[in-house]
Amino acid sequence: MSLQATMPATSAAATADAMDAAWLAAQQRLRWRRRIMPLFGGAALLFVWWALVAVFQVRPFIAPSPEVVAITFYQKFGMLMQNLWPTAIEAVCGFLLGNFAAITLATVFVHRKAVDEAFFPIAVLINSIPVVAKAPILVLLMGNGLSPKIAIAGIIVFFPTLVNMVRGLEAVNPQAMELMHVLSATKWEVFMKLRLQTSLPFLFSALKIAASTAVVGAIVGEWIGSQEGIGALIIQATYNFDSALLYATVLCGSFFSILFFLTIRLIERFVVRWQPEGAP
Amino acid sequence: MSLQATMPATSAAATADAMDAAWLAAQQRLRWRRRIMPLFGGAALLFVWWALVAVFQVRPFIAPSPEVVAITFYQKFGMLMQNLWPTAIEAVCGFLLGNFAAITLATVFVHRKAVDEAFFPIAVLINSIPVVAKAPILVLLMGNGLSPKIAIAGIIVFFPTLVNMVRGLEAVNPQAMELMHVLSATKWEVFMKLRLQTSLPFLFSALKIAASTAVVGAIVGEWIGSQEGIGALIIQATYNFDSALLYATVLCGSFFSILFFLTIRLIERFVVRWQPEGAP
Amino acid sequence: ATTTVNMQLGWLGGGNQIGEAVAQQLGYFEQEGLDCKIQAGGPNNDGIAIVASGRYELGQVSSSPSLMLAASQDIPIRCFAVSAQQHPYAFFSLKKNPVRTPADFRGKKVGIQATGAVLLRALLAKNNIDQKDVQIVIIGSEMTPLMTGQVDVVTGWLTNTTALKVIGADRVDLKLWDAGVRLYANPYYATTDTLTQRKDLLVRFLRAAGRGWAYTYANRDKAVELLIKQFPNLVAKDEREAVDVMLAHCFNANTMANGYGAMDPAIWQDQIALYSQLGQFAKRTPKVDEVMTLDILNATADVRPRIG
Amino acid sequence: MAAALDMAQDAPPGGVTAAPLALDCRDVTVRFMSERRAVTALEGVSLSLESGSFLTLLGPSGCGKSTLLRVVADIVQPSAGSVSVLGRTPAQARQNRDIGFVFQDASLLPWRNAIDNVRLPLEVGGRRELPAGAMRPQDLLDLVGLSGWEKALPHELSGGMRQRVAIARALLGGPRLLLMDEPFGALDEITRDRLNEELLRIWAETGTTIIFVTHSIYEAAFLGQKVLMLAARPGRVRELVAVSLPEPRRLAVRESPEFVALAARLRALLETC
Amino acid sequence: MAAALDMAQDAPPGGVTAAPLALDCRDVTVRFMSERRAVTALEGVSLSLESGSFLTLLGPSGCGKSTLLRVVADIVQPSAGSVSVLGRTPAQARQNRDIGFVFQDASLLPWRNAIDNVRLPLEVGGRRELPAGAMRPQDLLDLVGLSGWEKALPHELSGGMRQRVAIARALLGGPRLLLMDEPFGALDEITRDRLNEELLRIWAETGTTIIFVTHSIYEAAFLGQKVLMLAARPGRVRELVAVSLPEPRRLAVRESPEFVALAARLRALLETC
Ligand SMILES: Nc1ncnc2c1ncn2[C@@H]1O[C@H](COP(=O)(O)OP(=O)(O)OP(=O)(O)O)[C@@H](O)[C@H]1O
Ligand SMILES: Nc1ncnc2c1ncn2[C@@H]1O[C@H](COP(=O)(O)OP(=O)(O)OP(=O)(O)O)[C@@H](O)[C@H]1O
Ligand SMILES: Cc1ncc(C[n+]2csc(CCO)c2C)c(N)n1
Ligand SMILES: [Mg+2]
Ligand SMILES: [Mg+2]
Repeated sequence: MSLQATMPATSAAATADAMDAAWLAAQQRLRWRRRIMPLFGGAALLFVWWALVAVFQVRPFIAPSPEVVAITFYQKFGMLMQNLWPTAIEAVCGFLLGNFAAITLATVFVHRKAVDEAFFPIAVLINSIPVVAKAPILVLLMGNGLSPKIAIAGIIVFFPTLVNMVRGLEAVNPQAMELMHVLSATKWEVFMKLRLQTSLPFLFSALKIAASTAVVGAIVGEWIGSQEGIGALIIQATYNFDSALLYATVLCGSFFSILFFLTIRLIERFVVRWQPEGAP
Repeated sequence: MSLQATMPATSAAATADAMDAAWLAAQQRLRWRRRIMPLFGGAALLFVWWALVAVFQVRPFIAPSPEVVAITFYQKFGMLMQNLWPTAIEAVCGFLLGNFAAITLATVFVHRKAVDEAFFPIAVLINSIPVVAKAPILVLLMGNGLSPKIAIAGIIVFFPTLVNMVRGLEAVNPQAMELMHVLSATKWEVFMKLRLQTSLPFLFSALKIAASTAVVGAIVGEWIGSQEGIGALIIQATYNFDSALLYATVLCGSFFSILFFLTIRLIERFVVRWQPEGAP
Repeated sequence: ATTTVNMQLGWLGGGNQIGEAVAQQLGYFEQEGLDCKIQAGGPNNDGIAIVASGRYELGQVSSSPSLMLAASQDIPIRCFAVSAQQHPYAFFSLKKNPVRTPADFRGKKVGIQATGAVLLRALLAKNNIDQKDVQIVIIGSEMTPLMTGQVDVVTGWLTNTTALKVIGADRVDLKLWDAGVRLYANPYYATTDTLTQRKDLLVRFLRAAGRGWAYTYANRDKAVELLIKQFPNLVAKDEREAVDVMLAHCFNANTMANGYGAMDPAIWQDQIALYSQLGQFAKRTPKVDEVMTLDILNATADVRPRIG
Repeated sequence: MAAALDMAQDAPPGGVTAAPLALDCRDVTVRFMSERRAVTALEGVSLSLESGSFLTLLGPSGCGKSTLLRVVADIVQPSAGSVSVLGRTPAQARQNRDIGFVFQDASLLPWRNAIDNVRLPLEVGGRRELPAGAMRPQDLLDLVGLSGWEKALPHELSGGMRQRVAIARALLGGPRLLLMDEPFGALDEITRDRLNEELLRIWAETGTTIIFVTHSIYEAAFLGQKVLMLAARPGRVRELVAVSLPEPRRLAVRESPEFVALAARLRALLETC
Repeated sequence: MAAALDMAQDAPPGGVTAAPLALDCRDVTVRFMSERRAVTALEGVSLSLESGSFLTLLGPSGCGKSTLLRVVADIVQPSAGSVSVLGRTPAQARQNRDIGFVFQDASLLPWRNAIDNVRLPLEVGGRRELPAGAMRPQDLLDLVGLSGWEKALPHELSGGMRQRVAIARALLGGPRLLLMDEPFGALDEITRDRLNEELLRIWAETGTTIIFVTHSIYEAAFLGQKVLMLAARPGRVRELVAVSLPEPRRLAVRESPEFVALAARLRALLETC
């Protein structure tokens, strides 16, 4: 709600300066709260986790206590990083390829409506097949190296970006389109000068989602055959009931995907400096 | 582009009726094209698949030809349906529970900003953990049977709905909020009369995505231990190298998730009859 | 110049491949003009299709039934050697409610993986136990349901020492093999094309692998060290325990007589008959020589280590 | 400090008025803070307004017209000064449903049809019954000329029709003070003229006090009994102009020399704000 | 059928004109079809306009004002009738950059700063060089009074400033026909008045022909040398009203009796459309 409560109408002697100071202090408090609350929430979660494990005497193979996970994280930090590396490469490459493909296809869709109409339902169908069911076919086609994992990360990323990018490329202001027509702009010029920038806020909203899903894709890709990487470590830890290592590994992957997300958001802040008109 | 080309300016004798008839015929053609193109695209895909298998003599354990899959689908229709049943139940229940939880939490988030600030980052963190890594923990907690699969479908569905629902509940027109304030409406009344309806278009856009992901969740849930269901059948067919059955099973799951999606869209058409102002 | 030979696994590489890892590290493969690359599989990829499609030269799966099922679907691969003479697959129960003999299964709740259920049914059939007397629960590959009391029996590999520590000292084992169901573990296979046209490659591979396993048998601490070097994610202490169990399954009287990797067509025939009887072959029952070949074993008969 | 203005000239000097003033602001100051920047939206605004009158607020963009209206409606709290609405605090007046508010965009709920939108005030803020003699939603729709459109959804109505619904909604329950914030700003001139005439008719029929914000000189002059001109940065009272056009007014009055002169005077005044 | 109107009264009778007409429409009809419903937006509109004149288009909402402008700019194809712009087809005129267009919302590209928005026409439709004597983007920004705002992004400008940028953009390359579709419709009255005066100054300085759509009677009367009144359903010419106010005009002209009379006449006319 946009009610801007400032100060109650106390005495007319309250100077503007005093009001402003009070307001600034309140703002400062809010800003701090916004920074501290997530930490507080995290701490609460950790405490509940710890308390559950301690009170119910949960045995370590069911759920390790947070301190055990932290110790494991510290002790196996080198190994975790060594396994994060390939996963990160797969995720980032898959992210780049999948999004590039989606952006390209969206461009085609926007310019050739018939292609859109013919292939969009197929894209929906293929998207509704679980990745892990598609994965073995990719291994057949690409062998066992990084490529099938990159492909899986790319595929998982592809569809949401396609949908958003088509929406974004079509979200151009109709009057701007007429302006371009009056200026006798070619389709290519309309694309480069108008559609592309219009789509950016839509695109970034997809990219921010894609950042985490690409990591999930890379991990799932590793399950179909990899000796190293977060995914391989998860399988191994699961199979060996090394729950402390399992939790530490999973957290390591999560931290990376959050970092990836934040990076994309930072890039967005640099690239999209104007105020979009009714973007997502 | 909104250029409305009607007819070239030929002779002034062209009556309005003739123009309209031509236009109507063109519209009719467009409508038909929109209906037929997906079939055409599907046919093209089938043909490419068939041709690849035939020309390169792809052996059936790598990829079966479409007609073999079709025959299998027909012959094993009873078995497929029998296995679709539990998966469908899990998916629908998970869909209902996950979305219900997400909507409830979104309601809390909107009314208690501090809770939002504390727990939203945690929700992001948990969401970035791949389902398949969370699945074994759920089985531990819930044992076998339908419940862990429902839980997985619910969890996979939960996060996107939460995000969209929070956005939707906050997308209220600020002037409508001021109106409610002038009318001395309580928070509950604002929620029931204003926020809920405002959020519906956002909610449905999440529900339509959730429809397919719930099915994927149920299938993944079945992988970690189930006798029947699409997921179990996928494992069985994979283990037995029965690629025709595998493809038929995967397609069966896909068809169901598309059907689920279409159902939600139909419900949306009935529920959201007004014109949203700048919804997704 | 060395030839790369890719060995596709059905699971992650680890202690099951300690012989190959040692052979690679000590240069045994190199001495055969080979560079052995171990390609991992995983939960959704047993690798057979990859080898059958010709991408990789040979493969190894966890258990022999995979190869029989593949053969029944006309996938042109043959087993040419087996690493473990006895399958280390076993049923684990707790002392307070033990399963020591097949008869003890009556009235028990058994947690087993979807693809392993057939093995339990085979066991019950072999021992004339009515299936109705046993409750089968499909679970993932984990042992916690035993610990939480959800089931009375779980399954797993005796070699998986890390996981077995969870059960603790109260563990009671019943090996599948000892209950009358005789399967091989870690069988090597290749396509019929490779077997005929690149027989020499497989011969050299098996020769080097055999030397690796022989070295492992004799120098277990050092072998585990080399294994960790190749697979740094593994835990040395657990692998050191596991290697003893593994070697006990890889070397017995049969290898003493016929050398590492030896296998018996009669045992294969038993397995095929058992699976056929249980209706596992949807398409057709394969013949023994559609599942395995002794060619490579015969060609390496005199160089494979005879330990037991 | 702006001059204190008193419109309630007829009130007896002892301060004992028969009916309370519709509005009495004393030295109202409103400051907004946003991202380390402070804005003084209103400074020392004093104003009193007798019941049943029609006041228009005119001023350059950002001079605090909306803010003043929102202070009266208890949407914004003044940083200093006091406001009394019908002898009560704004919050009491709001809770007592003495205030009706019409926004620039009609702010109809898009999922409710016309009559349900008019009915909204009965459904929130504690379910209220209409007083015995009060106009019912249907009567109000008739009043604003929308008989027959009861079941239409907002997106099926034109902009002018939507504003009529908003006015009907604001009139429900017979508010004693109607606040209108550029209600016709988004409409084309012809529709706007028509609604202006109609608003005067409604005002005459209902007898409510109306405060009407606009940035059209013609609208301000045509509608108001008085025009309050605000100056910007900070928002303060510039002048209160009395309008001496005959009542009831028809659109044709705009062509009268008095009207043209008034518009010219307001324009000149506005240029100094 | 509407009456054919001829504004080029000075042309010699033989049809051999020194300069071609800025615009010559003959019997233009435009029909739109949407979802099985046909709309006749314009029917038999004939109109000719001599170079250098200023025509305002007035009429009720939906009478086809925008459609007529869009036909001239080659955005919409007429269903029947012929249009010639400066002696050419609209498409040729468009490709020759004879036409400038200003939309109701400024339609600036939000990611380009002011001067880059003005520069846009040089970057599309085949990279064009400005003719030797033509005004450069900076000159045009100076012309519309935006010196110093070159680097500002659209969201940092006020609505009025955005429209100035749009006008500068439309003037780039010196178009011989400037089409403006309610360019000041979304602005508040004071800003609008200021821009109206400024537009007349720019018109005088550049000598372009201008067709200006509005639904404000005051704006139409103040700006135009002639006011073309369209009637709705179907859109057709109602009347062409000559404006005999003195030039150059200042805002004060609005208080003159001639202006008031003209406005009254237009209002009366409009009520019959
Ligand atoms: N909620 C708010 N937060 C911060 N500043 C505000 C807020 N509301 C208004 N302002 C500022 O207060 C000043 C007055 O705003 P207000 O909306 O009252 O002006 P106005 O006269 O209604 O203008 P307009 O004619 O454009 O509607 C402006 O400078 C505005 O930026
Ligand atoms: N692209 C289009 N498709 C279908 N109908 C259209 C289209 N553009 C305009 N119309 C219809 O043509 C008629 C004239 O529209 P136009 O926009 O030219 O009117 P206008 O005089 O500019 O109205 P306004 O004053 O509201 O801008 C209207 O009935 C409108 O609904
Ligand atoms: C049903 C089933 N469960 C587990 C595995 C995985 N697996 C088989 S052998 C092996 C090595 C153990 O030391 C592992 C992990 C499988 N393939 N099939
Ligand atoms: Mg305002
Ligand atoms: Mg228009």
